[in-house]
Amino acid sequence: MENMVAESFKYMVLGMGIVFTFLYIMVIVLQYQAKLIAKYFPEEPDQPSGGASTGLDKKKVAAVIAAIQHHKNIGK
Amino acid sequence: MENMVAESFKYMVLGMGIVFTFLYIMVIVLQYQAKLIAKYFPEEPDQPSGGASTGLDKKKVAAVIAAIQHHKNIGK
Amino acid sequence: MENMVAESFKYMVLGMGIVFTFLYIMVIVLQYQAKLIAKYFPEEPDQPSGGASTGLDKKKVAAVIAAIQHHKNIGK
Amino acid sequence: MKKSIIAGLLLFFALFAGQATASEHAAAPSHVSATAQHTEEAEVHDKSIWELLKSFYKTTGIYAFTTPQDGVVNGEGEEVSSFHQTWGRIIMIGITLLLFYLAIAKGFEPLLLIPIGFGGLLANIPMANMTGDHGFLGVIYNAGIANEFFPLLIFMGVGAMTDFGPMLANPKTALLGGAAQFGIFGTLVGAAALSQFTPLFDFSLQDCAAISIIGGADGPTSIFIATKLAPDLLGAIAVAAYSYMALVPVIQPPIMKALTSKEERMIVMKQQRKVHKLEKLFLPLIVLGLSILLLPESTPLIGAFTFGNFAKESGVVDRLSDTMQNALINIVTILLGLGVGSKLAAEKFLVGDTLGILILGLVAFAVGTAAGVLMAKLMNKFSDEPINPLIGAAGVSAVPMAARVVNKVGMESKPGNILLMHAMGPNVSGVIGSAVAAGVLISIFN
Amino acid sequence: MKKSIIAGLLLFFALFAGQATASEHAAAPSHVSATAQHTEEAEVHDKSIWELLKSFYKTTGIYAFTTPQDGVVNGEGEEVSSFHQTWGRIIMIGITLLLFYLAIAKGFEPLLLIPIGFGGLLANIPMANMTGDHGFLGVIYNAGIANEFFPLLIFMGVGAMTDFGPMLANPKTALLGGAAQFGIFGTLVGAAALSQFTPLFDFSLQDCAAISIIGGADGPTSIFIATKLAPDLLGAIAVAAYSYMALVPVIQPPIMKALTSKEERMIVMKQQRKVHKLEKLFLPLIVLGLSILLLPESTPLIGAFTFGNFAKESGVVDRLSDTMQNALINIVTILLGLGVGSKLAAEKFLVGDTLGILILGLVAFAVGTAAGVLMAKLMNKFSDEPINPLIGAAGVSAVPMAARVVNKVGMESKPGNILLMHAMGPNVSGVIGSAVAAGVLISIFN
Amino acid sequence: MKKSIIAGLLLFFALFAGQATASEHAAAPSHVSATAQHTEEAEVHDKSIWELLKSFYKTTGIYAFTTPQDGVVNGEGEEVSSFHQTWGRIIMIGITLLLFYLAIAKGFEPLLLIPIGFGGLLANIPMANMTGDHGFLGVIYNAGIANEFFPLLIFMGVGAMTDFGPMLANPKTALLGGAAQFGIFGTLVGAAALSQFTPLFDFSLQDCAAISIIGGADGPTSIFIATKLAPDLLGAIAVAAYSYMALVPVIQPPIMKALTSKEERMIVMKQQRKVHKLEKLFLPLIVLGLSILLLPESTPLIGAFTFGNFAKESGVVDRLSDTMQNALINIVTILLGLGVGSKLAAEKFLVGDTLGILILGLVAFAVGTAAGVLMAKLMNKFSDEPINPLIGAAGVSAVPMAARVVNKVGMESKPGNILLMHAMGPNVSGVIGSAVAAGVLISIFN
Ligand code: NA
Ligand code: NA
Ligand code: NA
Repeated sequence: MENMVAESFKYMVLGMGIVFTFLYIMVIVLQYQAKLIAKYFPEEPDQPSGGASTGLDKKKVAAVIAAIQHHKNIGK
Repeated sequence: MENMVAESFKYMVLGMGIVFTFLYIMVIVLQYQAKLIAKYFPEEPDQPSGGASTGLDKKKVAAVIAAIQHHKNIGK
Repeated sequence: MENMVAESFKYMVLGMGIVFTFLYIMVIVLQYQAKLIAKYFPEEPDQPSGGASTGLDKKKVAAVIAAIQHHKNIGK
Repeated sequence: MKKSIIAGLLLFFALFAGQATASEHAAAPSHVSATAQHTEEAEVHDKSIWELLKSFYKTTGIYAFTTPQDGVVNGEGEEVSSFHQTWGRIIMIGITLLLFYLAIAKGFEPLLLIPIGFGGLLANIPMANMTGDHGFLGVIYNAGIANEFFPLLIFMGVGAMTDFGPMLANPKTALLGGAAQFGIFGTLVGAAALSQFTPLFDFSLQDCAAISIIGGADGPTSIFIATKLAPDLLGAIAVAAYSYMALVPVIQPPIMKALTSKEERMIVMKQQRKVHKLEKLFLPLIVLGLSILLLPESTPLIGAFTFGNFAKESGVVDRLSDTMQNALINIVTILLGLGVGSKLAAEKFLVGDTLGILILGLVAFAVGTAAGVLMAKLMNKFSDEPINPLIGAAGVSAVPMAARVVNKVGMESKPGNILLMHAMGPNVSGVIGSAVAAGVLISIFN
Repeated sequence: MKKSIIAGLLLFFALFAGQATASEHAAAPSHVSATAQHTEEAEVHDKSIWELLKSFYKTTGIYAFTTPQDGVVNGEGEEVSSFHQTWGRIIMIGITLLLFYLAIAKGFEPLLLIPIGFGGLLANIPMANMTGDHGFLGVIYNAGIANEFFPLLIFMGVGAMTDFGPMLANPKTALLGGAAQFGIFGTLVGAAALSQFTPLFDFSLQDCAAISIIGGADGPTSIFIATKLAPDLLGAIAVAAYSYMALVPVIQPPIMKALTSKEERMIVMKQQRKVHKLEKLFLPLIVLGLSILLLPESTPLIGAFTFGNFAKESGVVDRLSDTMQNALINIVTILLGLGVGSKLAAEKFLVGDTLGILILGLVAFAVGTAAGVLMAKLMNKFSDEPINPLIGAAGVSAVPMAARVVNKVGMESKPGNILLMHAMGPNVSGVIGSAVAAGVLISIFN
Repeated sequence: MKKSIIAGLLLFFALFAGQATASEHAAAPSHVSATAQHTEEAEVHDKSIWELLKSFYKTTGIYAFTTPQDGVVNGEGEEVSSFHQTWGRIIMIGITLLLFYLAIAKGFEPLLLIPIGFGGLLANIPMANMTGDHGFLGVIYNAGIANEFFPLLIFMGVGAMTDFGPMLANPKTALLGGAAQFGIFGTLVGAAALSQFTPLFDFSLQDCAAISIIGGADGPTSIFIATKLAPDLLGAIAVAAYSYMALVPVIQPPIMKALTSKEERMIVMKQQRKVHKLEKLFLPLIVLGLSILLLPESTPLIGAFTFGNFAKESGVVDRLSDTMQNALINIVTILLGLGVGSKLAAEKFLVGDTLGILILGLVAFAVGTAAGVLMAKLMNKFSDEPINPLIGAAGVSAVPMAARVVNKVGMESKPGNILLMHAMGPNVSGVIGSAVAAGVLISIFN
């Protein structure tokens, strides 16, 4: 019981150390990766965000456009 | 065995009594609630029915309309 | 151990025999069924293929057309 | 063409048969003989391909249907009689085909009758043992039906699909959903009397209770109660409940017309008031609160139902409410149907009790309809506002079919008299009513 | 109208009461007396319908709330005190209603607070025993929470919904998602100290760890860790975690403003570069690879999360990714919420520890926010490119609420300074950060 | 910038390291040392932060990959060799990355190879023990694969997606789906022979059967049979089955061209007749009926498949059929893939048998293709209507890839000769054919 604070303190040091080490290595790797990819795959840059559901939206839009075309053809 | 009918009869009385008591109290509470709500929240009356899936329909219609707009803009 | 090949060979004969028997009877039944149905239910012939998701598509198209109509009416 | 194929097949068989006969040690493709073979491993016998075919024949369904064996057990380890192995299974397969016909050609509650029917078809396949603990249907049954979980999930989805607006617009019509529960309790007494005093039936009181819940005209409630009180009767009760719910347009109109005059059927009801969305929001909490105070035993059913309804009416968790109404309820419906169908195995279904259940269920349904109509007539006598007695018939629940039938019968007497929304009040209160009745039965018998 | 209904009901009761009194052997509609009745089968007593009503009264919730009994046990067989049977349950029901109010009227994380709240409501119903092994909530808890499965499925769905683009555009802001985890570890020390040196709390080190994870501002991670390290505290930890995540717009702004000058809050950040889709594709594999190399104990959480993200970014399994983001996560959210709610039973929640958890959780949240802001200030000092310190607050995760709050506070100081995308970097890295922190805690305590 | 961050991190560590050294009693963050610490509670030792780091190092994956330990066991309690702890896991992780590459860049059956690959990645993480009974993958495996439930649900969904129209339009092409099953049975003989007479393989007859089913080119059937007959080979069999199904455009064309002349490949087939919807409705019942009569052991697979197809063709349960084809099959695909992936753990996959399985699977696939083509040539000789022998290759199933390949190869010989619909007949009958073959194997070996 008497060592709870000391123990928890060590865990804090250890924990924050690991979290930072993890993220820091990740940052280094990601920066390096970005350079490599920019060098070897210069084409097809993507928008920085919002790529989540565009696949679906594109499909929907395509379906709608097709339907509209269909509708127009019927209408003629 | 001989008392099955008697027992079931009691259960019937009890059961119908509870069902009616339940629904009767519910009716009283609902009528009272309606008055209270009409008094303190007079705004936003809702249609008595059909509210089930309008959210979805609205979204769909909105998507379709947006797609149509998009299509028209492309068409220009 | 020594009889594995012999056993497996028998299983092969048996297996291919059953598979063919199964499919052959199926073919006979299906051909007979086709004749019966053509005789007693001559109406409503269906397309030979692609019936998988037309229900959905029809619904979608209907929804879209409805939405377009709605949109047009609003637009007026 | 055909002849040449047959010739080819025969050639194929003959070819291999010759070779196979030459091989020294042949295998027998069945459990039993496979075991036997291991013990006789030392022996060398010359089994031709024809013997192989003969031993294969013993593993076919044709053999099983025509040659009943002693000691055949079902998924629960109970012995299956000769009749149930042969004609019993054939009759049951015929019954499931009939269910398909009714579901597809007649539109009888197909969402449940097709999975239940198919489950029943699978349950009657000899040797496949699909209702066993490791079988397709057995896994489903143990995962969600034995513990009464699936019916609650269905009820949650039904709650999320139910609009209590019409009931809130005219709360006192909710009492009609109570009167119709006389179908349950009246039948309970009748079934007990017939079991006690006649040789027709021989049900225990608990069985009677499970059967009479069919009068509640509510599928998940019936399955929930049957699983709890009389699991062996589950198949017949579920089939009866859904069949009679599907038969509402056939069963109810004659009763409704017999108990009302043409003048009564022509009564026009006042247009419904608008309902505030807060009333809808509080309703599930009020219903649950009442069931907590009066009948905690009913809260599994009412809790699941009101959770679905509350999620819908809260308006802030639409994605959950949509999932309850679609993906979740559909998945559970498929599984529930297959699992319930496992109780259509011949040895469970083709017993004397089943006929009794079908008869009593029909009586329960009819009595509930009549009680609803009579109560509506009574209420009309004492009410300031006119009440068309037909709407009482919707109190059995069977949402929304019963309300549609009321509307149709009303229109027959007076074209243009739209009773649909007025009937939806008793209709949805009937769901609450039968859940309360189920709570009473659980509190008594469980 | 009303009077006539009351008259009718009384008539109905009186009618049957008379007849019932005449019957010889009456039944008692409750478990206890049903047993008694069997033993006294021989006796003949004249029980009137009023006695039947009286014995029914003992099965009502009203009776249970007002008349605590000895020996009442909960779903886990632990005895429930008189207080917890009566006022305890009533208070808890009040708390669940408060959660509904917050979810609906205030928009507090309704997707989880409504299922959790409803689960809590059901868990506090007397006699229904829904948290037992065969109860509605107990079945759910055992199926997916006791084995920590549901939080992982949620995390998988969250992974499929997360776009790491903003973090990839400016990777070094990911460090802010690390600093904010000081909320976890700082609170761990604080909680240990207060438990050791003051009579305020009396938590074990393991409890402290489970509580401090609230500072990670990540719901599924909190539930995962609580289930593993301190299942009895699960209810309070889950409620605290989601409540504080919902309270981000209230808790964070004062801390953010107190720690930054107006000039700092006005800093405009450079527009983000475009991110190649291959960077997004490799990211989940890099994150998982690092966690395999450094901290295998974190891989259940990070594995599920990166699986979802990888499925999304692969672009070839859209139907699976869509299902993870919709049907699957919705179904699991409903079940997880109900199951977690089962830990809101009065005897679990209304204990001294809960207040401590709520206080420590709040502290953890605030400390995490502060640590993030301070780290951002430090980075801004040493960085070549300007970093607005506000974005540090988004490091706690609470995606995307915290990033939105950053944006709002930034706009207050300098209208038009859109920080949203800049804050999303720390925000999503905060999810990784707290999963890593969780891995450390598991590796220490499990 | 970078330097300053490194400086900051060092400062942070140094700061705490100093303070931590001062504290009296240090903790060891690992299971083993945590236990040790309890027993030595009395001792007071001065462990610096560096020692803490050192003991943390022993919990990292780096340590586990480089320092194999004795007595490490997998989820099933079997000891894992040094090789499988180190290079084995690394090789397997490389293989899963290869699967991702094939799935994403080459489009190889991504819907299953991505979940299977990710499951395999997770299964090879040291210390996380995800394949254990309480691990993420272990929970999934036990819930739905060990009991063979998930493959049946997939098969149900596949049934709901299958259109038998092309087969009904020209039923006799269904025989081609039978001929292709020679891939299964021929390989069974070959594998038995090689196991018996050569030192290359050493499979039992049961293993041979489980492996040869790869020739059926049907994923769920392969998983179902492998789980039943040889669960230890499940990982390799599933990977082989899906990989070869994905490789159809590579494996089949050379075989097809080698066995046919250009004239044969140019044969134009008669346009298909229209199929009545009742034919489609009855088809699943006919197929199930035949399998009940001839081979009840095949009815779990064929029952699930025909249930899905019947639900679709009934036209009255579209919401169930849509759910089978979408939400349900997607959810089960995710879980099935992860669960099967758990068998890609190094100690299960990197064994001599795997290479044998991959080789035999490829042979089975090729033999099935050849048998289908040869049978089609034979049928063309005897048939009144011309049959293009290429369509025989589609008899292996691998729906609809094999039919597309047939179409492509046909177009190469004669542009405009569209064989797609003609090939769909053998293609879907190949699914039935391999399910029947599976039933035979179950009836023999189970
Ligand atoms: Na009812
Ligand atoms: Na976090
Ligand atoms: Na096949």
